Amino acid sequence: MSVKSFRVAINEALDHEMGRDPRVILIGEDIVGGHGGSANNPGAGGGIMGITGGLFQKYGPDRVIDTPISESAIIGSAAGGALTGLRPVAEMMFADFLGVCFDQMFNQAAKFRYMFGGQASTPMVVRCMTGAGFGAAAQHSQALWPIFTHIPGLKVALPSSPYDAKGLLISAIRDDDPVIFMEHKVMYDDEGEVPDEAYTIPLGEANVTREGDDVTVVAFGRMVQFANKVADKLAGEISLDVIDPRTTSPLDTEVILESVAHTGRLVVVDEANPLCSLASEVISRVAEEELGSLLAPPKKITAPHTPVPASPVLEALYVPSQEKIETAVRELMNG
Amino acid sequence: MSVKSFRVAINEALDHEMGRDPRVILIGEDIVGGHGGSANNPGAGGGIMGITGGLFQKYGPDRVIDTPISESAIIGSAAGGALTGLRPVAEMMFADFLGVCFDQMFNQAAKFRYMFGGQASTPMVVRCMTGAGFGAAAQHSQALWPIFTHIPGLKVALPSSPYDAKGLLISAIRDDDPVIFMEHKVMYDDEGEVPDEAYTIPLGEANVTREGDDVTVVAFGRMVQFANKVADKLAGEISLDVIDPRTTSPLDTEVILESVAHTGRLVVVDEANPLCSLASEVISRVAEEELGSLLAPPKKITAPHTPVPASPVLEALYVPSQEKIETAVRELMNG
Amino acid sequence: MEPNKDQLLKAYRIMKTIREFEARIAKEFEAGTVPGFTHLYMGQEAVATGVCMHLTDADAISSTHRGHGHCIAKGCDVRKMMLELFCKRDGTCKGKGGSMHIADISKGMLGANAIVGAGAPLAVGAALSAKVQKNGNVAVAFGGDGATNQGTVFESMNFAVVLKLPLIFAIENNGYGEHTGIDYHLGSGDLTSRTAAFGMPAVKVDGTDFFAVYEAVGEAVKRARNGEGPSAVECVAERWRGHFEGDPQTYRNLDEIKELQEKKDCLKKFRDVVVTKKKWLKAAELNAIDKEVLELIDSSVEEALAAPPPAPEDLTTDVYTSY
Amino acid sequence: MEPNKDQLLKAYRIMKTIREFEARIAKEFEAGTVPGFTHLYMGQEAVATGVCMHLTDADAISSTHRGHGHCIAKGCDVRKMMLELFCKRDGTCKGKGGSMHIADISKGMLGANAIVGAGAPLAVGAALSAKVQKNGNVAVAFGGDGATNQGTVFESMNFAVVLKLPLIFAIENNGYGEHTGIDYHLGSGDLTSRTAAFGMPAVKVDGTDFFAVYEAVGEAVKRARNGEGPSAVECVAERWRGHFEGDPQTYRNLDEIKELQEKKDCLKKFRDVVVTKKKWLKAAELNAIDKEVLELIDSSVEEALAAPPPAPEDLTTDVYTSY
Ligand SMILES: Cc1ncc(C[n+]2csc(CCOP(=O)(O)OP(=O)(O)O)c2C)c(N)n1
Ligand SMILES: Cc1ncc(C[n+]2csc(CCOP(=O)(O)OP(=O)(O)O)c2C)c(N)n1
Ligand SMILES: [Mg+2]
Ligand SMILES: [Mg+2]
Repeated sequence: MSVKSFRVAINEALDHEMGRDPRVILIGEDIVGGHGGSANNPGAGGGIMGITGGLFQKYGPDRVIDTPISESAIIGSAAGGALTGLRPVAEMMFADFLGVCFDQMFNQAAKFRYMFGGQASTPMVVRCMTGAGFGAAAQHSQALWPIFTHIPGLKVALPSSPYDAKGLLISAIRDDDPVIFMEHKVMYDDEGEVPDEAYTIPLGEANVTREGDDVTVVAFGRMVQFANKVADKLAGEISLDVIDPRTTSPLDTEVILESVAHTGRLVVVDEANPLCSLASEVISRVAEEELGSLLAPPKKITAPHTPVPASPVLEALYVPSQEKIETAVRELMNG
Repeated sequence: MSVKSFRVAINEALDHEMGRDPRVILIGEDIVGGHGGSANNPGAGGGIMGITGGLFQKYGPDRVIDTPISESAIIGSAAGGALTGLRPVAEMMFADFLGVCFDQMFNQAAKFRYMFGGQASTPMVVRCMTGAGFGAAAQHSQALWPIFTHIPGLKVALPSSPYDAKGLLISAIRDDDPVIFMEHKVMYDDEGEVPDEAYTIPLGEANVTREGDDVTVVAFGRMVQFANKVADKLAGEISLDVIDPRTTSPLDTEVILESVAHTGRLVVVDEANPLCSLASEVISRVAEEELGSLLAPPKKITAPHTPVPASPVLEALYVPSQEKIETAVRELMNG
Repeated sequence: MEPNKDQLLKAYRIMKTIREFEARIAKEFEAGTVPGFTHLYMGQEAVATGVCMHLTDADAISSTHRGHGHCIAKGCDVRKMMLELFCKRDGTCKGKGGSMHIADISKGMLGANAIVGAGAPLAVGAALSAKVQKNGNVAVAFGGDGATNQGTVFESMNFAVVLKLPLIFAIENNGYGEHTGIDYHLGSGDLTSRTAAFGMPAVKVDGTDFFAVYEAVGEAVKRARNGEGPSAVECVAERWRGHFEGDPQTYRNLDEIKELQEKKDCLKKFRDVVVTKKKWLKAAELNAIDKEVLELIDSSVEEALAAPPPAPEDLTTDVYTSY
Repeated sequence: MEPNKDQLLKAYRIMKTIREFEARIAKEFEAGTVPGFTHLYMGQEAVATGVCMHLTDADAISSTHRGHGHCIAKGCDVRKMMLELFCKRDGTCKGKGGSMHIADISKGMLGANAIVGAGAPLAVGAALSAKVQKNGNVAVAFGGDGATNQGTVFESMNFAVVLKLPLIFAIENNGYGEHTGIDYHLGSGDLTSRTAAFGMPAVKVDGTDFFAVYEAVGEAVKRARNGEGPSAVECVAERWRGHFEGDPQTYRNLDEIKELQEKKDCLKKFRDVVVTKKKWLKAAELNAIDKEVLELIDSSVEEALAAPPPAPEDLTTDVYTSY
């Protein structure tokens, strides 16, 4: 156990699983370092964010594979590879690039098992960067987990800490279904305790990051950090039950419903766009199942229904903030 | 005014707008008849469903354009054309094909206006077939409007009758934003009164197809027909307020909230998959805004979280049914 | 690389099975017993056969919406296929896939595919799998002329060359993509040279001539197994039926088809070579196969018609391995 | 098709403006005043310039993540561009687009684009628009070597040939796609011949030689305006900077760059031709431009640094024309 960054936690998860299972391979753009694993290439940087650094050197050119800029072929490689004995981990760099390879995920990998009547399993992971806060503008900052969550056949993991990143990624790689693994780009340098050895966090089990009695705050991904800070700030005054679902598909509604049954108040915080979002999903489930427990109307804190602006000033307003969470919590207590 | 099919209603809308505005062009696979408008081609069938029949003969090869099987180039044609003076109507045949050209819609057309600081408008329509009930299986039967609704910058129309199809399509073509126009394939032969002349139905205005006091039923697309039938069947016993939002983006929540304020009971019927769906969206809005009016937990009737099965037996179970709507309504009244 | 007698009999049996399977489906579709969309392979039988005769169950193929022939050639159980086309519970895919998604992973048949061009990236994946696992397997991406204009197919071609994958692109030029003729949809005029420009050997053969396909693909498979990378074979074999069953084909002069059936029937041409010209087989041997095939198809259809549909609880199974 | 004196002065001014714009952005980025991702065009100035000198404001271009040079060459206001790069309210895109989405529709600059390969289909649309409206306009799709492996680009090539669109593919081969060398990512070894195989004229030129680019693109634009369809010009001009600012370039021998700056500097080469060899212009004329350009850049940056950011209410405007 030692303090490690989110980046290192991911690298360790990949390293553990590659060491453990020869069927695990990595494929993506520049993940070796840009020259596809010529053994004498001096700079194998491990992708533009350095996440896969060192793995090519350790596992060689057959298992860490640089590709042309052809995302459909990358995801196809993973999906077709998964049907034929591999457990590929594809890197899509930015989740926003899903647009050029969406079919391979949503009509192919996600649906094989069902279309083929249970014959197939498709053990693959697609790692991608998500989220705003980097000044990366409309096409490099999106959340997009609502879209993947909507699609039957996919699983979606959304780690909020280095510890969760490692454990969820190991679970995702060992899982026999296609998993979209979303890494918030602003969190790569976040640090936290991460065990050196391999460990798993089950997909579909929420984590209660703060226990409390007054207001349930369901937060996704990076927003968990904000919610925790608000909980800590308000401690003694208002007590928050902060729930990090950790995966949006499967979504652990049980923990959420139990919490709302206890607190009677709900805030959902998500940096994705609002329409047909996880925030809507969570609130609708609570309305269906725990209507009687609600002491006040639930509150949604999401990005607005707009693309992500380039301007950092606007971007800061785009992303939900601790202030907004705090205000919502106070309104619920006073309403 | 005369009785016309959904198919004819759409053809008429296209015809009116092409006649009215030379900037309106049609582009897609086989929409001429497969040989790209060689004037002496005997069979210009107008697409595999015959929707665009006769338009090539009337408007010629520059305005009704057959293409290779290259959906990204088709949607790019529409988006790039829209930026440079055209008002293209692209046909994507099946909405399911969005996967191979999703980027052009969600990162390009949808975001131009915002990314370019309001300089651009992108007047384009993407027509596509949606929905189950045709035995067309997992990759030709999807609903997908939740995905498009999630994306800021897109508008989404979902006509439930021949009358609405014509009026909404004319509005969509005259609209300066990109509109996804979703035609339910099972409805092409539905008939209804459709005026001969051009008329518009505003995007974002719900239609109350049945007025009632006991239960609000919000239904989307083809499900409106089912909801109407249930309303008619239960008339005298339970009185349903059936709301057809007609567009899912913008979504007319006002009419829904008013109705629920009046009835206190809500059923949402949607043949899309359930997670992060319009059903979730509607229920969450009601919970946020009209919690106090709800006499009972709202109910969702959607497809299950599965791909669409090929078997017609299973497909019939997949799609929400009148029976399910009736049961939900009765449960609400008895709960 | 001449096929031996067993192989000839096998090839004939496959082609004949495909022909009769499809002919019968056409009838059943008209009768309304087969649900959904169905695209038939008649006229192209020699392609799937000439390709798959080189493959083992461990080799993988990705297929298309017009996939019945690929299934049969790859060794899928015809009875289970028939059950699947009728969407019955004991079908290859439990009735959940139907004609457009029929698959048999155990036979290396990675699925018909209702998205044009989507099979190519999947075959890339299968070929990559073989390369990584160093098991000597190869993969074949079947795809139509129309599909070659889909971005995914182009990407797959360059990708396979860059990674030197054991992959064969079996391009079936049947003259049309849906209603659109290749004379219209192909800007370059020639598919084989466009493919070769991606940096792999590409040849064009008569797709109604089993021997031509067999030979060209044999070379390509040999290269692939030797670690020499991908190749492409364009097989020209025009479509006998409409794009899908029910297509009125107003875009086509129907006399075309009569002529094809006279001059471009792969079964006739095969018989002509093996019985008449080369005298490798006797007509009686082939006639016996004809009879067996017809019986197989008949009994398969009978069985399929009588078989039970999926059970209601099947609706929600097989989405995930765990959830 | 030799440029006249005014054109020569204009070309030089554009190239120099791009060079200094980028050099200054590099500094500002390091200083932390420019937010987001920035990809610089240094080394490739002659390409955008040689292309856009043939275009009017009514002609459209689609651009890439490396789009500043395309903007300047297409006539976008440098002060407003600078404001945009600093994400200020009076920028070309009100500070909402930034470096990766900078656009000026009134100038026919349809936007930088952060999705590799996405510009090509948009240029197809612009070219189609010109064809349908019969206004004699043309469109140019700028795109990198790496982008040519994206399916959208291939689709656009065939599509443009089939529809005979007035479109020019300006392919900028700068040796790398991100960290990946073209020696690795291009299966065919040669980009121009792969492009030509789509059925259009394609030529390869030295992209650091303004005159070579200007001439080749001139031919292509003429063809397009004459209704003869699309063409492609591969312009070879290696990247001087990292992929994005901040890229440590560990994958590259940095001596490469020094050599490029000595031997492949389009400005030096241009001066060499017009001042030394052909004596079309005097050094003093160019030096005067240098001075003006530096002043323009300096004052633009000063203005941009001092300018106000977008107002909070701007966050939710410009999503729709009506909603
Ligand atoms: C992405 C996508 N676009 C369009 C279609 C509709 N479609 C189905 S088959 C087909 C024609 C395919 O032509 P080709 O590849 O030549 O195969 P063939 O039908 O001739 O066997 C089309 C356009 C589709 N299924 N998927
Ligand atoms: C679809 C997509 N894939 C990957 C990326 C990440 N990316 C940004 S620029 C780039 C390299 C592009 O190379 P090239 O086309 O040669 O342009 P250059 O950067 O050399 O100008 C990559 C891979 C992206 N932005 N979009
Ligand atoms: Mg074909
Ligand atoms: Mg490059």
